[in-house]
Amino acid sequence: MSATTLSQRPPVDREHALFLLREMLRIRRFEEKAAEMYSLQKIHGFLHLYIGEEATGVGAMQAFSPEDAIVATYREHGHALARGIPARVLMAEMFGKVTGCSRGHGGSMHFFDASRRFYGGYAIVGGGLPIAVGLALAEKMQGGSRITGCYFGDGAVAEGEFHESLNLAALWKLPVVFLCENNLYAMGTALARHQAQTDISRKAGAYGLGSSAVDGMDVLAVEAAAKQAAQSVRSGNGPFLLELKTYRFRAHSMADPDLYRTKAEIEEWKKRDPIPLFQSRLREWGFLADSDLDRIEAEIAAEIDEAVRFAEESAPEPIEDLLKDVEGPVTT
Amino acid sequence: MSATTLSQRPPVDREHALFLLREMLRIRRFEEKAAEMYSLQKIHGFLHLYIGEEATGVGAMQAFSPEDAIVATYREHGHALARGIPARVLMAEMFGKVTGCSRGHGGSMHFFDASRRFYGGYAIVGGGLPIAVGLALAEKMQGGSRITGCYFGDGAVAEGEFHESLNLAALWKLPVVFLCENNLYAMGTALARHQAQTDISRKAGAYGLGSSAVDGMDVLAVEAAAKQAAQSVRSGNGPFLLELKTYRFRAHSMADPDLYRTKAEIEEWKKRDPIPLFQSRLREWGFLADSDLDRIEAEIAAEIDEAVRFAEESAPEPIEDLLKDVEGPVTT
Amino acid sequence: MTYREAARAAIRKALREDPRVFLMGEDVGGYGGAFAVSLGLLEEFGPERIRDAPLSESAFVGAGIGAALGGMRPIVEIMTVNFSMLAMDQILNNAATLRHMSGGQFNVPLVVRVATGGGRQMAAQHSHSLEGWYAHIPGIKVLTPATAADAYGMLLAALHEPDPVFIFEHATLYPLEGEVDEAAQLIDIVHASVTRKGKDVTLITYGGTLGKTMQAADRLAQEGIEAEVIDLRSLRPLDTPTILASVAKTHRAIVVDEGWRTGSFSAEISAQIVENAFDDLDAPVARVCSAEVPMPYAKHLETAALPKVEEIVSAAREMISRHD
Amino acid sequence: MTYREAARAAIRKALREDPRVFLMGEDVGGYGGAFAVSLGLLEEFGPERIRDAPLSESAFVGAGIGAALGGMRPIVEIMTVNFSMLAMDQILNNAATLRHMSGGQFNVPLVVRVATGGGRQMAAQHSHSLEGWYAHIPGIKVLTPATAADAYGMLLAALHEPDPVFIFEHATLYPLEGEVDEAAQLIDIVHASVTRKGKDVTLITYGGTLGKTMQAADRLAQEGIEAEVIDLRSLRPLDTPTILASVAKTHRAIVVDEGWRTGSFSAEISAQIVENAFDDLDAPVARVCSAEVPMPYAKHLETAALPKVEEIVSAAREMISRHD
Ligand SMILES: Cc1ncc(C[n+]2csc(CCOP(=O)(O)OP(=O)(O)O)c2C)c(N)n1
Ligand SMILES: Cc1ncc(C[n+]2csc(CCOP(=O)(O)OP(=O)(O)O)c2C)c(N)n1
Ligand SMILES: [Mg+2]
Ligand SMILES: [Mg+2]
Repeated sequence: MSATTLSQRPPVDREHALFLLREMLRIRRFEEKAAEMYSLQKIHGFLHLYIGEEATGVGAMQAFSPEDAIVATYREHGHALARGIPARVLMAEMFGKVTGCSRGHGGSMHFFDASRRFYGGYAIVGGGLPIAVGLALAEKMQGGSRITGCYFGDGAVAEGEFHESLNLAALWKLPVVFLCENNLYAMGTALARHQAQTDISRKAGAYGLGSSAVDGMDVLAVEAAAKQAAQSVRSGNGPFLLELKTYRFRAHSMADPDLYRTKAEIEEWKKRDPIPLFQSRLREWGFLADSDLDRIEAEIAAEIDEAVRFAEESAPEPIEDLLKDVEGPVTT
Repeated sequence: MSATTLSQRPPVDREHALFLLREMLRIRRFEEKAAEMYSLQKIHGFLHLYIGEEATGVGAMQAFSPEDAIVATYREHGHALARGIPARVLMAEMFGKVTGCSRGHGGSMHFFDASRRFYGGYAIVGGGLPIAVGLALAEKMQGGSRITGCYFGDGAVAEGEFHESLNLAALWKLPVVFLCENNLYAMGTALARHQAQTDISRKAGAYGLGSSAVDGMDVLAVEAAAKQAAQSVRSGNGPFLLELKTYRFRAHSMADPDLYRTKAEIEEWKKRDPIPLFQSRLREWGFLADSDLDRIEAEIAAEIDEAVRFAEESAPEPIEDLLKDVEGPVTT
Repeated sequence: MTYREAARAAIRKALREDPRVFLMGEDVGGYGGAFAVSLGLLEEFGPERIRDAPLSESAFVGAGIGAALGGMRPIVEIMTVNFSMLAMDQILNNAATLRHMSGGQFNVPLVVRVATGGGRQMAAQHSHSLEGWYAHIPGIKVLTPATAADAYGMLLAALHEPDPVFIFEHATLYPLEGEVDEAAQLIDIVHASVTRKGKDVTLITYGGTLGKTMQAADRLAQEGIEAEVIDLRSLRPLDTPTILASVAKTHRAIVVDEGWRTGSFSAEISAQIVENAFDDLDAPVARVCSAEVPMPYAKHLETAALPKVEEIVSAAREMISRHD
Repeated sequence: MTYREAARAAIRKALREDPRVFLMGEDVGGYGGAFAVSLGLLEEFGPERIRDAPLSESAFVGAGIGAALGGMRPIVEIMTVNFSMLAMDQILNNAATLRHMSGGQFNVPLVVRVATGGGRQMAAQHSHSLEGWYAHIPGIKVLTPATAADAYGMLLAALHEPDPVFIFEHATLYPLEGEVDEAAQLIDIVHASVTRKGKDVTLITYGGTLGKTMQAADRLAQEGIEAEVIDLRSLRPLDTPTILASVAKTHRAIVVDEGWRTGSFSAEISAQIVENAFDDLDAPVARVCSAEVPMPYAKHLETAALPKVEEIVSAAREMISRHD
């Protein structure tokens, strides 16, 4: 263990730091397994990996209590895990099983969990923002104090719904934290090729709302920025736009040949992989020994193996139930 | 005639000044007549009067040459007249006659004139902006130097299409002047009740494009600002957002009981009626005598009387032609 | 009271009785509603519950979905169906899918009111009749009140549904008078009603064309043809049994629908009759619909484009004579 | 070549031959197209003509309309029909109306390519089949190439049309091989084609379900039932005469359509057959469509929701036995 000087005093306690590390690692390992399961054709359809972006999901989620509401995108494995949805029901969902978090109806893009106020998994880019605004509106009208966190990508910023939603939320001072995970690409389109003005947090000015940007590879910085944003929202200042600057190491989806960027660019960013980055800081602070890491990895491996087993062994929904969840019973 | 000191030297020559006045008066008288014809049930459907906003339409139109393209809204009588479309074909259009500028298919909201590159009259709020972007794109791809002027209201600023269109135009550096006629209301909804941040020209910052705002009751100021905006666009700097601050004296449409604002507010604004305002400056500069005004008014009255007569006497389109203009001949 | 007043009375009653209910849309407040449906409600309930929205159809319809998820009972007003295209993504991809997509965990008790239809010289961008598109979407209900009583009753009933309900109010109906029982229990919203009994031919319609169809039935009666008129009331779910029972009796059916003919909902009704009552039919099902043209402004052209009483009458006449 | 290569070859040919043509849409450039249709075109034609657009469906479809007005011949790619809801206002209210609304002064020579359909476990927001909605809109054409030859030929022909043409490419077709004559003249886009001759029953379909329908016809042939298969190719205009000619021969018709049953375009086809060939029919027109459910992800549920070969076969069997 290296000595910790005053100026280097860790900004977190060890327990929380290890928790954050574990959460990021859980996501990483979960997704590596998901990719494997996709190759084995256990998982189908679209699979969008979050690898490289774990710090934004995990860091920002710390700003929300279990009572708050979360809205996410099709790239939401990380958000769902960080929200506390068990890996097994997520894996089962991707296996198309009835034990999945959406009974196998949604797959990778549509995770839902009512008990954790995880409102999904939206696969139309920008489509989740109005939903988040509405959740916050309901909360405000009911006089509650819960807030809504809404994750979306840089690509969504170009959509009209981004604009309409931010204006609406700001106009009505609704308790939403807009969390833009700017990974510099919307599918194959680089930020500068889809945004005339590439500084996303600056767009908040058009709606007169508070905003900031943070290094999305630094989980502690993300956590701090998100907590500040959430604090501002909880204080009744209206919504806040937080830009999380990150990068995805994998292709857009398993179907993407990743032709639009250079290997060198990816390698450069991998040097800032949020997990090793955080690990080395933890080691510096004396928070992490090899044995800790081994233990954490082993626990995660067990969790994920169990998730796969659970998914594998679960039953599919009976075909007779195909139409069961389309509508509730007519009241009148 | 009062003496003109150096500091008061008129910024325009008399001929052009009288032209501007005449244009504004033509619009005013045309619309007063249209309102009358509506009461007489010669005109039906929606009729949105522009009265009070003549300086923005006339002033801004001076920045465009006949080769440029114009896109407008359902409140486009002023733009159409300022563009040079004869009053008679506009009146005939509202009378639903085949001699109308759209053969009676469009009515008040859908004036078109291909020969004057007047691309319409769009009645879905915000719907004209992407069209303007596309016209500018075509021009740029063809290597031409013509620009596009796109009028819309403050209400349109809330729509997603405003955001998407400005981003697209800025991203591709397209030659469009976005002309926002901010009359402080979207139907009955005051600006501050539909915009979280009410400074419209500032919204350009989100797209990194040039913008300015101008007193839309001052026709010369509007003309100057529009020419500057157009100049910037012609120089290849990409699009420009010009906010024209104005006010409508009449209700939103003939169907509007105008309950959402006070009489006092309207009266206050009427003190800044762009026509008397400009007239008194013209008189100050010695550009306008009573006899000039009488002559102009008489000429306009004759023009409009003739327009009504023309509309009245024109034939309706034969019913057999109902389906004629739905599609062109199939090529293959 | 008028259809307009009936819709207003229902909204008022809902607002009074259920604190979760609120009305949201463009100009529902200060302006009093584009069709004056909500006139006076702002004064009674204030701007939180009579909530003027910016011109942002996608955002405020989506916010309605979110608010419904969050425990409210929003009534969203989309000023006209023409503008609802801007919210179509939220409607089709979110409102209609959330229950199923979430494996039944969530539901969206949202009511959306939409003015619809032509006939007022509003031209090509303000005259659509697209209820049939909505009726294609699983997961939502599509109601088309044709009377003041239904304008009143359907709204209240819709607020008790667990899933999204779209109520299409034909704009020409607002001034029409009708009986409304404000003390009645919640009404049935899933069954069609037989508005006129007859034995010779079944005229099937809904919403804005019920009046024309009733007029046609009157005219036919003068000629000795007894038409049965069915007001569908709900397009989704569709009350096929009521249609089939009538056709079993009359052996002839004409569907009147203001949508453009090709691909309008009239086709679905025709197809269902044929599928279920082929042997009952003495003549092919006929349709009276709008001409396939963006609605022209000029009155004579608009009239030519819309379904006409005379067309219904002659379709019935022809059908009967075919049998002779 | 594959259907994908055929679409690409047509785009390339158009780009080479007509300087007014350009391709615009999300990820058509650097990514090569979500379905790899435009792979390699950026390198050949550069970013001006292979124009990546931001996620702004309404703006770039509208810009396509404007560019067409301005003298270009844009090919706009909407990545999938699911996202086209965001552009529906521009399509319905501008693209389709401008010619008529302007009294014939303007026209919009725009081609829009849209991937459509389910079957790839893409779940509730990525599996729609909404061609039928488009086919309801006067002022546009709706083409549904089911073969590589049509993927190639229809695009080139569409670029010669004076009005908007929507080309729906079913995403499951892209890898399929087919003959393409790259030297051929412009093909006919308004007529249906009889893909298999038969005398016992007419199977009518288009796009993504042509393959299933042909398989069903094969199976039926083994049972001694000779099915005639019609590939509609164009939904708007609809080639009703070809349908009627076949029904006059077979006296039976089944429509196969991947849309949700209620309100799908299959209903229109059924209605037109009944209106025009009632006396030819030995049995009611039948429909094989998708179940009325937001598309589930799980394979077995998705398969259950989509039209199946077995359903077509048994619908035909039943229909024939009815006659016996
Ligand atoms: C409205 C819409 N258009 C297009 C798509 C196809 N698509 C899926 S993800 C994506 C890129 C989104 O980029 P971004 O918002 O930055 O999120 P990221 O994938 O980078 O996390 C696109 C174009 C879609 N799902 N929705
Ligand atoms: C998309 C859409 N939503 C609603 C309407 C109904 N509507 C017509 S004009 C208008 C207000 C527009 O205000 P603004 O853009 O400021 O223009 P102004 O009328 O003041 O000139 C509204 C809500 C519409 N035409 N289009
Ligand atoms: Mg991104
Ligand atoms: Mg305004």
